[in-house]
Amino acid sequence: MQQKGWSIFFGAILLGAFLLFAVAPFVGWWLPANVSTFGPDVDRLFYIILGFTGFFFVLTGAILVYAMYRFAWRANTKSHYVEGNHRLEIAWTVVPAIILLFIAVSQISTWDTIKYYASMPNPDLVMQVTARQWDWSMRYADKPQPDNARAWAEVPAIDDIYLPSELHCWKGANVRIFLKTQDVLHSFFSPQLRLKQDALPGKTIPVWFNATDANTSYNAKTGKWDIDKNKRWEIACAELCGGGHYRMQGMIYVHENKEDYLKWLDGAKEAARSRQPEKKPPAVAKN
Amino acid sequence: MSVSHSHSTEAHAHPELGFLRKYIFSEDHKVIGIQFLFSGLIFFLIGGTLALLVRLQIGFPQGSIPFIGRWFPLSWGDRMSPDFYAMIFSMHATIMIFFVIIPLLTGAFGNFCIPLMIGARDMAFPKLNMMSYWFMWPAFAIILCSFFVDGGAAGSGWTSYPLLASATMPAGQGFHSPASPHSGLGQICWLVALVFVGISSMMGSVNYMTTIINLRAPGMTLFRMPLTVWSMFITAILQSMALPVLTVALILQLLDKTINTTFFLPPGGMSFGNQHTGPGGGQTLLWQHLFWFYSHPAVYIMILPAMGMVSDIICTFARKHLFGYKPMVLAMAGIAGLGFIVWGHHMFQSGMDPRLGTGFMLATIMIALPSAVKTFNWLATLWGANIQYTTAMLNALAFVAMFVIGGLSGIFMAATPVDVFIHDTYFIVAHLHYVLFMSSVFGIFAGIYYWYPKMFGRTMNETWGKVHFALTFLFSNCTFYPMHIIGVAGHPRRYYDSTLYHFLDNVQSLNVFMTISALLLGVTQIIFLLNFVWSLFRGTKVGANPWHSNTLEWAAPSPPPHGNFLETPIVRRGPYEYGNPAIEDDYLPQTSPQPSGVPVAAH
Amino acid sequence: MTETHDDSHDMRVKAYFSVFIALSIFTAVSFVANWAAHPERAWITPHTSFAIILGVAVVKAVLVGMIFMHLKFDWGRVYFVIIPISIMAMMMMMVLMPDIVIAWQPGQEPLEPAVSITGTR
Amino acid sequence: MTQAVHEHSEGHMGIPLPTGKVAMWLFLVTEIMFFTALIGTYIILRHGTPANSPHAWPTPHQVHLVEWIGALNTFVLICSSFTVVLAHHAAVKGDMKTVMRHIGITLALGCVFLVVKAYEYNAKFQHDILPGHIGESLPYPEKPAEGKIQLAESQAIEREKHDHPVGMQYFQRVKLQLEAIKKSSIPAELKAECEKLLDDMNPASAAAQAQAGAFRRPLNPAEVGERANEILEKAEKAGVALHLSPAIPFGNLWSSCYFAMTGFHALHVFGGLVIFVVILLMGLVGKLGPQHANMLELTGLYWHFVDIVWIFLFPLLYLV
Ligand code: HEA
Ligand code: HEA
Ligand code: CUA
Ligand SMILES: [Cu+2]
Repeated sequence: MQQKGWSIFFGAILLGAFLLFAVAPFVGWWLPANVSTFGPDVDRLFYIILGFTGFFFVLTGAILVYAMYRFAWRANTKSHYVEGNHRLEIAWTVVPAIILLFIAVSQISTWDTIKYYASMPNPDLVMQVTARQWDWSMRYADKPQPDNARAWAEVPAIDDIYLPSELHCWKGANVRIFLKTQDVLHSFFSPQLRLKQDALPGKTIPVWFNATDANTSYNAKTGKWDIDKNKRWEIACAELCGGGHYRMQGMIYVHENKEDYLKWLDGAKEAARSRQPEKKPPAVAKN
Repeated sequence: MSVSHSHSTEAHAHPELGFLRKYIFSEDHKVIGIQFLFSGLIFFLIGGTLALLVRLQIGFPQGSIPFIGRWFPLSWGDRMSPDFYAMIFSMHATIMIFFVIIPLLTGAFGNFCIPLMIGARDMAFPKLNMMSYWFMWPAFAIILCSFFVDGGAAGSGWTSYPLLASATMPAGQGFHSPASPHSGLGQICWLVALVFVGISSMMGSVNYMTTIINLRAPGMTLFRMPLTVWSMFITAILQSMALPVLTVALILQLLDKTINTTFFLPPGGMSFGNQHTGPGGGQTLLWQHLFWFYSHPAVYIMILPAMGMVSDIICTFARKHLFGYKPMVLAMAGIAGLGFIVWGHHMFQSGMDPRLGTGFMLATIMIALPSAVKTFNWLATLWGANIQYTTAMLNALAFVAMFVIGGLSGIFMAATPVDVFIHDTYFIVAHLHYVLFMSSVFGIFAGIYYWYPKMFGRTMNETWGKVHFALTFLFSNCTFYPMHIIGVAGHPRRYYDSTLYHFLDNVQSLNVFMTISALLLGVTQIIFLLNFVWSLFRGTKVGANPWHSNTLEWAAPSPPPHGNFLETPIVRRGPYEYGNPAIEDDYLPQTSPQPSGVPVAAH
Repeated sequence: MTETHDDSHDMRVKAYFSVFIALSIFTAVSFVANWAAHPERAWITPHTSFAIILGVAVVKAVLVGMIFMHLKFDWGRVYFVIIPISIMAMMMMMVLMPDIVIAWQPGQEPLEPAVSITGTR
Repeated sequence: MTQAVHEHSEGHMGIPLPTGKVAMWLFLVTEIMFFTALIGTYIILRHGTPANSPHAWPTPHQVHLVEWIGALNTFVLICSSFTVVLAHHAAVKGDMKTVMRHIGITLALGCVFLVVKAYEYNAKFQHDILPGHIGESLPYPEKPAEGKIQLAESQAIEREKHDHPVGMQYFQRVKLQLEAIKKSSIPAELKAECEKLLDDMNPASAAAQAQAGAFRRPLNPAEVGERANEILEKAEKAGVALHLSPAIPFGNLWSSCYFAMTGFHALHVFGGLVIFVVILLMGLVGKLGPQHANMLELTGLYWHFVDIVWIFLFPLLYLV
């Protein structure tokens, strides 16, 4: 009996593992909210894979535990003498092969949408984000679409607005970010936007997203833009970048519409202008 | 070309060697294997202790650990500083991978098993073999000393991505790094130590390949070799092709750090606040390519030997012929071959050309195929078996169960769009511990329990072995399984303190749970430690073949003398003749004469 | 010694010597090809010269391998080492090409590479 | 050094090659991958630099690399490969005297190779073409049109430090070098040129000139590089060697690759030479015999491999 006990032990642990995954979504240990246009695709693919792998997990686990139970040691018996079986080998090569091919092929178009430069939609809003130890320096042009955006990403213009770690955009806007780093590798990670991209020293990498939900509204009392308490969408850094890696936090502000965004932009410009003098690089004389 | 003296002339008349030659600077593959085993286990304790510190920090980010401040001035008083945290998880991973798993699998079991299992007297080049062990010592020394150099040991992850790892001040301004305090001397030590590990492994792999190619006992055709030997062979091939690339990468980074070359520094250099590197010109991404060109095959270096060993152990204790021997060998070769063209899956989000990502994804997902073949063959081997639940067998079965979990989580990450979300979250940490800890380490445990009698002539205590197994199996699942969940919730890895993030509020309770499990897991290992040491002196003595196994090593006495076999074994059949209905015993060693009435097997 | 070939020793020396001469000539050829493609002369295009030079290098390597390193005789016994490694070596270089060389670079984008180097000439 | 003598004693299985030779080939596999990684790195980095622009890869002339010296070294290695194979051949025939002679010649040729290499390295040091030393200029936006936005002269350098810190390192290096050159004895004309450059780099004197009416601003690192290159060119024509860091786009990367590749090759050559010395010593004490033909062949295999590596390094570094 002690022999068969082991199969139960294995079975219990594997069952526990299975149950944890089954329970997790219902106790809030699961994917964060999804507010990106391509996000549902990512989640769908995740569930497809979860389905297949879950199936194979249960299948292999069940066979293993059953075999452990059924074929536990009995004295004076012999095992079946088989060296193999060609048909079985072919079956369990071909069936997974088809499934795997299906999994692989189904990924391609979503990947294409998210990352290929050529398939990024025309931007409604362009910004440039420079990661550095340890914050995000967000640079906004004085209008949502600067002329020759790609060139603007390289050479700052005089009336740009810099904001540390605050990303502003509006609901439904195709946002393009030109991602750079000033020092080491960083990674722009927004769980809710299902977006992640490393910033690579020496390169400028285009990234895009389109948020489907807004979280920011104007608070007339304080005169500030407030984030909905239940919709705090953080930016995290997902590539080790030194001691401050864990606190390289940013915040995403999605305004209700373009008007709100422009209103915020005006305010930001105003604020920037009043900050200007101390911020300028060493004295500049105009004549 | 190193060199060996002939054993054929002195095979039966060994002059008594002094203690130093016999146990320290030994050229005997068994002693060298055991040396690797002991050093690997010692480093396992060090790496494991570091892991527990890592867990403590994540579970209780605001907690304090009194002794830390006393030992390591770099930490923040009683608490760990974030830099210190980076250092311990980097060194945890480095030690576990380069000083535990690889030395144990290829160094200890490779050395011990290969000559015995193919019926050779020793490795082809015993002196080279000895050197391969002693080249580990500079690495041991350097990696341990690096904890105490200025700035502390390396802290850029085990992957040591530039520029965090490689940024240096311009020529003549010392080895400080503007990027992180740990990227100065500590990083240099890391690089040098790994170069030594690499040289050691390279010597080993050339030796293994030559031995397996040319020193097989009469009758030991390639397709009569046990899977352990096959796996070691394929691993050695992987190593010999992949390691030089890592060596080059390490050397290039070393040059970047010491003489201001610019291989990984982009044009224009980089600025760190008001500190600046020298001029640049290179490509940051190049390191990742070179590193993963080695390190992806390396993860198979870290699993294939375990797979081979587990296959043999399963057959022995299932008392059953291996199901599908040739498909198993082909699957291993397939994993190895495919393993060379999938390295880009670690770089999907790295800024690599996304079109390459698609290609690497296809290759990566296909690597599940040979793994599937292996998994199903193991299961089929168990089907209809007569399983003896020894400790070794239990560990081997755990390997199978856990490898499936680890492998299946690999599919999520291989899928590029899903990886956008999953990359560098705890999902990856879960994956890598399922394949590395719960597969490779269980494979190693299985191997230790299995070959212990051959190594030392005594068995380990079975009862305590089973207690150790049960607790390890339980606690390791409790430690690592929830990592999948918090990974799905988006918990980034390498985070000193995740309580800063709103979206992670829910999962901190799981972090605490995992930390407690990990501590229990650590305590459990003490059982193993005591059992191992106790059995060295007090274990039950056993004869040559305690498990009634077929392979050649059990034909030699336990422990085998210098020169291994009293007479050269003649191999007459494959290694998996268990449960043959035509004979009385349920096993038929490879060397036994052909019993009458049994047709001679085809291979 | 396990040389199982049957040509006489003098034949071998002859073969060695011809290879030596061929190697020397080839070296000269690549040197000349480079010289002829120099912008001052431009007798041949840089591409032609590049092709010649690399072709010559490969031929030279094959000659050394085949004759000096006795691959001609040992091929049947070591090909299983050499073929995989050659594939691996070629592959490694080629796979890196698209990434480092063309990723996120002009062509798709309206601007020069992110960091360009200006004017010292 | 004796031979591995596991040659199928006791009817062992295996391929019909001496164990030593199998191991040697396997060792060469690791070496092939080693140099593949190095050469691959070079090719990739080189192609990763912007093509078809004036800022492409340095030409051999810019980095003082002389093609024919490389070709000469190629020839030297080819000769040595030839003599090694003759030595092995003689050993098979049992003619140990010839073996000694040929190994001796090989050793000498190997030394010649290293001496030539050393000469080349020395030239690099003389011209300060070393990793991290060479002027690499950064993207300088259009110079501001005179009169529009002008920096206060005395703060121009400060601004440079802020905007282009890495360029400033080159700036400082050249300054020190010029000061050293000023003190050395070179043609007056050149010296004047150097002094002028030094003066122009000095913000104080630039300011003084500006005071005097003519608008001047101190040079930025890119312009310093331009001037330094001009001076170097003149010095070359005059046959004077100046220790002055040039400005070469991607020069730092070039020299990194150059030193890494040729350095590791030279280390391998050196390793081969050590083996040859050992063989010669064995011969001198009379321990070398026909039984060592196998070892000579293995040595030869290694040496030919080193030769093949150079066969690729030479065109890649000097020609293409
Ligand atoms: C022993 C070590 C080992 C092994 C064997 C593997 C095996 C695999 N790994 Fe893993 N991997 C690591 C060690 C290992 N890995 C480590 C250490 C890292 C992290 C490095 C770091 O960043 O620090 C990593 C990271 C890693 C990544 C990068 C993630 C990221 O950073 O974003 C990816 C992505 O593709 C990946 C994929 C895979 C795949 C597809 C397999 C496959 O080989 C698995 C195949 C097995 C199976 C699939 C299970 C059995 C099959 C069946 C039961 C059949 C049926 C299944 C299906 C039809 C789906 N791994
Ligand atoms: C073979 C490899 C291996 C092994 C065995 C382990 C084993 C363990 N690992 Fe590790 N780990 C890695 C390889 C491995 N790990 C890698 C590659 C990374 C990635 C690093 C990176 O990001 O760069 C990583 C990262 C990593 C992290 C993520 C850190 C982060 O991203 O922030 C964590 C966190 O929980 C962790 C935990 C553990 C634990 C609890 C164990 C336990 O299983 C350990 C159990 C063993 C022991 C505990 C030893 C015995 C102990 C005793 C006998 C205790 C008694 C002694 C004293 C008290 C002195 N590991
Ligand atoms: Cu920035 Cu991590
Ligand atoms: Cu991988």
